[in-house]
Amino acid sequence: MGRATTIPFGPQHAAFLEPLNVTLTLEEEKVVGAVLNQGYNHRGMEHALSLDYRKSQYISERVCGICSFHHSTAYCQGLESIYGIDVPERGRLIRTIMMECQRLTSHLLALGHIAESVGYENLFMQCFRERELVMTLVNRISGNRVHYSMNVAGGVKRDISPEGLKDIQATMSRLRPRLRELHRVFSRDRTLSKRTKGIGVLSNQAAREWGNVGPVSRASGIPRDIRQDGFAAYSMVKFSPIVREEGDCYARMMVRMDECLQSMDIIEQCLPLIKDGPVAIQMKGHPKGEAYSRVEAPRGELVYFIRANGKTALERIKLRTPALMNVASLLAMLPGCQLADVPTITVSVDPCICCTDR
Amino acid sequence: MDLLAYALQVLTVIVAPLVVGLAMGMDRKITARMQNRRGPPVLQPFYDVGKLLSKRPMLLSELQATFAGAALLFHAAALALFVSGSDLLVTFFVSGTGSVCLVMGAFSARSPYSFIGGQRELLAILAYEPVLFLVVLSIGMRSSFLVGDIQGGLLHDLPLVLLALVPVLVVLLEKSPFDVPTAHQEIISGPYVEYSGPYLAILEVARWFQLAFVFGMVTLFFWSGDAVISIAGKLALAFAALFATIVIDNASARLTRENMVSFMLIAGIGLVAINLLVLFILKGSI
Amino acid sequence: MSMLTSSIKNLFSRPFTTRYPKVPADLPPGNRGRVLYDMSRCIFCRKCERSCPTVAIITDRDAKTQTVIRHRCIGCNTCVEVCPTETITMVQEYSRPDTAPTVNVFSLDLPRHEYRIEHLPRHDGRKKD
Amino acid sequence: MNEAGPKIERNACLEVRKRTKEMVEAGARMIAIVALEREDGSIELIYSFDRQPGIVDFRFQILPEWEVDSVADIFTGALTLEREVVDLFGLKYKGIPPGLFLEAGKSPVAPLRRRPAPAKGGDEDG
Repeated sequence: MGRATTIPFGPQHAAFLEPLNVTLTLEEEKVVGAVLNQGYNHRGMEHALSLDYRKSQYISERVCGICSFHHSTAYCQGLESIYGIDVPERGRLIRTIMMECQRLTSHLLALGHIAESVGYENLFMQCFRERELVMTLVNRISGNRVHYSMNVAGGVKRDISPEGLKDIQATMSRLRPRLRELHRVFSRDRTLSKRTKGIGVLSNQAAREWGNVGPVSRASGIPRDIRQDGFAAYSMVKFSPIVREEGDCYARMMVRMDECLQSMDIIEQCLPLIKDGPVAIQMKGHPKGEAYSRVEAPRGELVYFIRANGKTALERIKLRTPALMNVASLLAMLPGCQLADVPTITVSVDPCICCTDR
Repeated sequence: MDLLAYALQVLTVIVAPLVVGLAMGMDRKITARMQNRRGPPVLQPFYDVGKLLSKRPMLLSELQATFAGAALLFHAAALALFVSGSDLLVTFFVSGTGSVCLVMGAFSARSPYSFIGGQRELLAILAYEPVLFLVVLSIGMRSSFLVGDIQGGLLHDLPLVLLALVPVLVVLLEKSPFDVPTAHQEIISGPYVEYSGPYLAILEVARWFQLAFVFGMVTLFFWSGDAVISIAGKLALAFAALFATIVIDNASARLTRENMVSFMLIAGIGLVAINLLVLFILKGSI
Repeated sequence: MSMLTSSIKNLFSRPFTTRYPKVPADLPPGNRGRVLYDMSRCIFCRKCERSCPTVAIITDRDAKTQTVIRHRCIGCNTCVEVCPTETITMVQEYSRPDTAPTVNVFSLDLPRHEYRIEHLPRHDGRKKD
Repeated sequence: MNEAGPKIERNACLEVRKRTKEMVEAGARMIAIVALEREDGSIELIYSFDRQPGIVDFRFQILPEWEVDSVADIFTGALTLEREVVDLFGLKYKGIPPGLFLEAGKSPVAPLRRRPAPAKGGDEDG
């Protein structure tokens, strides 16, 4: 023994939803080296987005299916700050509600995926069952389950009716006990915590060095949440970032679980704030200038850099997706772990390869 | 031996794996219902095997086919020996050889996943075979090693031994927490990964034979003079064991190799030992 | 083992899933399924063609047809919004799955909301330069 | 920043290490390296840092053949960002190999750079 074997983990692997390749060097079943290969899903989104600024909000949703609304919000916010306009309050609140709904679906997907990666099929199914409540809710509100196509530069193009607001409230009250039950299972289940506690530890120092964002960094004790900057309507609601210190898979899982409950709180805080008024304002002329736009996507800070030069085509649009930073930090977590823990660790950073590769 | 009894035995060897296949379908249905899903039809395992058989055969090495066939033969032989009422020990070893054939088949393909799967399968054999062996020994010592001579009283005397068979079934049915050798999220079904088409179907049928043997051991624990009550009780006992594994599967995550080996050896051997000890104290003999 | 109670509870409750292809999916009103043209109203202004983010609409002024490349349409509702004569409507139901890229050709000789299905060879329906 | 952008300067490539070090020591987190091609064919690089409460950036302009200093040893996460620039713009970073998204030798070189335009209006089809 002691002879190292190399095994390809992916790009087609049962643990991954999307093509990512980790070439592992194993000694017996201990991982001694890891190399990341990505780019199986590279579609040249940055080029596609820069073709026509009026159509790009729809295309930016297609960067990634599970944080589509965050992508289009980031894009529209960028254009709005180039134009120098403020979105009406109702529009901002609707955006916030939709973003939190999407955070719920995304986090429940990630949680289910973690459960699946340790072979806990039942818990996986329960996560997806509760997720379906939110999915059908957003389907009723926006007209689609995944790509809402609600954002336009200047606001949102689809208003929420009073019945819709009641529907949201009703769904949240239905969802809350179910998520509490899930929270209980995730935090208490002994076999699950045996597989996640102390696995894939990312220290605070390492998280800072690798520039991790989102739940991964918050699980390593970095209290940074872009929502605190108060984009959209986040300045109108009260919340504090959820931080844990352990930095292992369990912490990342629980940060997501707690954020689900927090998302529901934020949605319920938003609902009474919604007042009658316009949801969008029209913008005139082609954009000229440049802007950074940041939103807190489910996976972390999503940065759009837009530079426009007064033409239909944007000069440059740059996406820095959260998964790009988080997936890279796998290299810090994988060496030294067991082969059995590789799926759990890779999945616990929530690798959205569509985002990573763009 | 008269002809009728002989025909009955042949029929049992053919029907038993089919019953196991049906049980697998029920397993999938019950699992689905526990997860609040509808699940596939009960006959799905047969559809699967039929589909696999209709596919184009592909192999990495000729040896794979040999070992797949050998696994099927050994498991079938074990079941035949069991049904014909011969020595339980011999049956046990023949069945064990079948399991080793699966490992050899995994090792004969040059694939890292298959190799790791083979290693893990060996480890699993190391974990569950001692427990199974002790169960065989305690049945033999309590009653008789010849299957044909075993009569009632086992359930009454050896309840913990029966309980020790449940984790063994968890491993054999490839259910969490001990589906380590075939963990598809980790090593993509381990020893089976390089098999496809008809050869995978052969391995699946071999597994049914193996499970028929192990479930057969479970059914030994119930015996009654009346044939109808006897068969009904045996089936009920086997179903109870299956249901227990399904419940365990749906309430736990997969554990690691080390957990599997230590749990199987400590809990399995411990349960058998406690049972025998109590029996010895109460009755003065095993 | 925390899932023990909920597993048993699920076992005796009705399944959450449906028999989807047999039972139609539960689509809420306002679901964006696919676009349909009412050609009697169309004035061939090409607004929908120009506004489409995925270049899924081809307007032919001479043949008086509107062609929707189904697999490109993302159902974003933009064409419905820009249409000056309310020619285009969005209906709840999705288009049927197909094994080859299809286009739906709406023309004046067909009744309202009816279309002709034509198959495209792969990689077609894209503008050549 | 003014419209014309910074001057094309050879020294800027070297200064980036110093500036990054300052930023990282001040507790900032690098969030992106934006590369963009200007009309005259030079490349503008924007290193942006999250230094609360806002974004601070550092920009310079270089010619595409120049080699840029890598900052991956100062801020590990920059490695991915630099490889992305190498891939998509074909820039050269000191000691950073290509091949994060694209396969060396098989994929198009520098897909986000303007191609030497065959005819006008050829941008539509990418």
